[in-house]
Amino acid sequence: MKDLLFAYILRLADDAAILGQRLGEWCGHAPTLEEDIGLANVALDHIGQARALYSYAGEVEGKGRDEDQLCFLRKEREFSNCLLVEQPNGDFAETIARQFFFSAFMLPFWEKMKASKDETLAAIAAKAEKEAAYHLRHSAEWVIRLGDGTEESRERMQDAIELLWPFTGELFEADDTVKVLVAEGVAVDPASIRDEWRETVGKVFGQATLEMPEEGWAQTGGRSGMHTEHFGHLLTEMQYMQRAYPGLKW
Amino acid sequence: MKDLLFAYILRLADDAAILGQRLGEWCGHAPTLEEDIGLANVALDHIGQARALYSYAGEVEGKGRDEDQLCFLRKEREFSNCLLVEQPNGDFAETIARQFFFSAFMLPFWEKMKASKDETLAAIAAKAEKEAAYHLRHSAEWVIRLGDGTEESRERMQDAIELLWPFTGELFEADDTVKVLVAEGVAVDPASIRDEWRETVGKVFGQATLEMPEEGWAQTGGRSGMHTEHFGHLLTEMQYMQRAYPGLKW
Amino acid sequence: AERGAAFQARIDNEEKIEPNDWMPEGYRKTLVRQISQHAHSEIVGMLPEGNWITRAPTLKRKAALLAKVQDEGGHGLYLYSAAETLGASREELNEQLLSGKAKYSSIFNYPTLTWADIGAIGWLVDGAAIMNQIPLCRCSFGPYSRAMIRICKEESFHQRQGYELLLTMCRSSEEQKEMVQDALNRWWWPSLMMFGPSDKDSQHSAQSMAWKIKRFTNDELRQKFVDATVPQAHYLGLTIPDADLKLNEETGHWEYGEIDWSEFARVLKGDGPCNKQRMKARQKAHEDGAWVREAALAYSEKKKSRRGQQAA
Amino acid sequence: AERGAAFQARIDNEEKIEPNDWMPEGYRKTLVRQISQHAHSEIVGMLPEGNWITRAPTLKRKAALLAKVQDEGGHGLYLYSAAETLGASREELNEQLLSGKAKYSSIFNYPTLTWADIGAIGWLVDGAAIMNQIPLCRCSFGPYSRAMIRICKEESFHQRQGYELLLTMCRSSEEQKEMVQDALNRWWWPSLMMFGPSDKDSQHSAQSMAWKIKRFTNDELRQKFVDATVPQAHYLGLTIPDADLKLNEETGHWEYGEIDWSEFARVLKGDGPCNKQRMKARQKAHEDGAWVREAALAYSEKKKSRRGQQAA
Repeated sequence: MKDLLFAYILRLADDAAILGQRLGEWCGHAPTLEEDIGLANVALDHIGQARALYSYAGEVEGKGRDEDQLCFLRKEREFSNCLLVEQPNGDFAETIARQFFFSAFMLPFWEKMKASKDETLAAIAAKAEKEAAYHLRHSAEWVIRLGDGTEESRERMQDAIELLWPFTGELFEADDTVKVLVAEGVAVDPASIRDEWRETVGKVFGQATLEMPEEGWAQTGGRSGMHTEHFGHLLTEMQYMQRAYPGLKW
Repeated sequence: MKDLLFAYILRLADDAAILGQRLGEWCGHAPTLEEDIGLANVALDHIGQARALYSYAGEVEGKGRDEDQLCFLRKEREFSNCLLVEQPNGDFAETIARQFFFSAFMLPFWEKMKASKDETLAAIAAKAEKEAAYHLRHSAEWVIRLGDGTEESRERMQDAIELLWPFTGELFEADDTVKVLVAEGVAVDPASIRDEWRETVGKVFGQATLEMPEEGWAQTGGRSGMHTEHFGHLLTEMQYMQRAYPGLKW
Repeated sequence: AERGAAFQARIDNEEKIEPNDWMPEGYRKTLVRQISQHAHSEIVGMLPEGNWITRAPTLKRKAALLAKVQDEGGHGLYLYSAAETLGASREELNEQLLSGKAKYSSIFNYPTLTWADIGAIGWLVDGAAIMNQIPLCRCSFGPYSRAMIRICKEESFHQRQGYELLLTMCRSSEEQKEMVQDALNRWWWPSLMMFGPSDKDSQHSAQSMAWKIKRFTNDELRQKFVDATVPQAHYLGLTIPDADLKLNEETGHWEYGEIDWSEFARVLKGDGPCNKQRMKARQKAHEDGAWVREAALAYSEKKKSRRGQQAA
Repeated sequence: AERGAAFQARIDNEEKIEPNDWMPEGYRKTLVRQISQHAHSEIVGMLPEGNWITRAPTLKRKAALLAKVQDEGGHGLYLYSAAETLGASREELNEQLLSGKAKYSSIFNYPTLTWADIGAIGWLVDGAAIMNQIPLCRCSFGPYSRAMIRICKEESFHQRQGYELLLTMCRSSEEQKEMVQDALNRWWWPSLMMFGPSDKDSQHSAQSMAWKIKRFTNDELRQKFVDATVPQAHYLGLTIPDADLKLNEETGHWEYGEIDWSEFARVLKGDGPCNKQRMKARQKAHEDGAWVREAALAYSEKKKSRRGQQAA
């Protein structure tokens, strides 16, 4: 049971850390100064969530691993983030699509998580919910602006959606870890979010005059450490310092 | 004296290793299949040179460090490659300009090095000279093709030249390490190559209808480990495996 | 019909067909499709391996990997040349690849996640390729047969190199051995799929056999591969991820479990882990390189016209 | 001339000048130049620090660095707003930056080579900036003065954070302490140059002092910085890379060696280690983002016209 809880928290932590890492790459290179600030802000929220979650995961594991050991000293195949968050930034439309798909899931997710029997998770959820609401609003506004903007922006936004769509199915997967913890009242059943997610996405795409992709094959594997090739390169940057200078204080 | 020789060989090794690393990034992404093969081939030559040079440097140092320890386990500030070779690939024109400037130096360099009193360096030079001749021919042909090709290619080639020009001066620097070893008949005096280099570059630019940039401030620092910001990112990739899995055989 | 019979007689007589010889349109088409698929596979196959060039753990391995990927590019070149002798231009074939019309080996739609995957590709993927290709060295079409002889020699070097890489890892540490086992787990079944559908579902086999483009059926080749590979896995101390695998003492063959053909069909259709990524990478290389190819063309035309002027 | 005298009287009386008040053209120009240079410095200053966000060694430091860089973007925004009150639009100012016409602080043309540089920037660069900026909190132009009050508060937080980062490193290991010393060696002199040319060579000082845009001379501020910083370096156990540095027991000031003004002039002119790279990064962000800004504009115009139609 403790193992399952550890694995579950780690997934949430990895999702947050990896998305935060990706967003951090934008710094100083965004299309406007406001977005430089905005994306850094979203990145910061995710890093903050990752810290709380990794710390709690370390506590649950009980082997003395802290947030940094869990983030910087695990190997590629041990990371259990979903594939969506590790996808490259691409152009601004891809970054926005990735964020929108993810936050449209995470807002209802954290809302439900507030009722978790696990008090720490419930407390993390209460804070994360507010952040997710902002992330969703921010990204949805951009989806609409780009979708209903110029011909070029519409095409880029639609391309980004098609590119990332196959990675959205994984958000709703529930393996045994999730099922057991849902039954215990600890975890959120992702299936219970599907309708709301589709409604949010559908509504925003409607306003944005974008087309909803057809349901198709969903990419999967992140939860069991089978990532895309992009992920290993992200790790080389993220983990370099802790790998090159093991065991030091910073 | 041994220290100076060690430092000197290491510079040559770092130049070769880092340029090889950069060229390796092209693999599968070149403009033509022939260039995918061609750039891999140039990369391979440089990695081969780096291996011979690091191994010899390790011998000279006498502390039991092998080629991989020298390449994968030194820190950023310990690398003494020139700044030119660490510059990003950019577009194909930048890669070609970087190679052309470097090989136009290295061909006469290795020619002269064949007469070094250090027999190992002389032997490495004999092999490297042939490789450098090919690298120079290959890159010079592209400089001409792109310079005298389309309007777009000419502009890109000229931009690449302007961008990288400030990094060429460093090739001709001679600090005390070099001066002492030149006096000993071990090292090549880079000043003795300057005229030939300028002639080669001038001739090729002439054929390519490209303009020679004005002499100006030359960037420097690589030989004392003061790199450009690009370099640290290159290291995270290059060294990740040895950092993450220390002390293993591969 | 007479020409057709004469053609078949030559084939039956193990004569080589050369580009200028008459050949049935179906023979030509089959060969162009097969050769170009093979060429495309070499090209796309550079990507999963290329993914590790910048991260190779030692300089020796980096050099070997660069050389290998370079060889694959070379194989692509020979094969496009062989296809060109049949009237299919490289531009045309490349266009078919980039538009998604032409296929390439589905194995390259799987990602390389750890360094052990580089060894696994050499051992399993090149190993399977060789099984497919050795009979092609005796293919009835001369240029293809000659290209395959050269390619097979290099592939077999790559295969031994890949195996040696894995052996080094397995003997170095338990952690590395686990990486190798993990790679085997992920690459085993896709490698078996490389031989194509089971004989009962294979479309092109009979005619190809008659034309001696093919000399063994998919299942025969797959069995050869399994028989060769299982003992190699055991020597590494690894477990083949197939609970049904067992040696049939009578036949001497290793019997293997059911292949997941739905996965095969899905990845072939475009829904593998990396199909989109591979296509995107090739398309990007093509687009980013357009100005370079245009410049090279413009330059060579300028040069020609200058020569013309001098001659005049 | 009468208005000029009245204006100067208000300044002498320490009144704040507000955007709608009359002001001499030179006052306006000087302020626009200074405020926009300051804004540009914040924006370009995001790059050397941003260079380490993806490699921060701990999550806590990554968060702090993200927050800091975000603050800098925010400072850029306040300052552009202050400049806008003087009639200089952001587009115009940005155009001047990208074309190389407008300057930004030369310190950002030096590279961040190790993680210690992040601490050094906080400690030295923000430290020097604060010395320059605290007097600006009392600047005669209201919007600038108010922006500076807010900015100084945040900068001083960043400065303490940078110092604490270095302290942690110096106390953690000898190797890290060496990294810190190395960072100090590289950042010390460029930090001293941040205060601008020596008083005897400074062009704008006298008039700016009269207008109370400036309240201390470059050399006065530089001395304050040195006096504050040297003991901090000693507390870290570091050596200031200046053989001539010594405490004048009489004045209580730390006397420092000759600044290499030729380096200052060279970097200002464009030949610093990163000038081209910084400009290229900003230009690329601007070009890559053009379609996004166009889309946002197109959308907001569509929205307006739709609203107009509904109203009609």
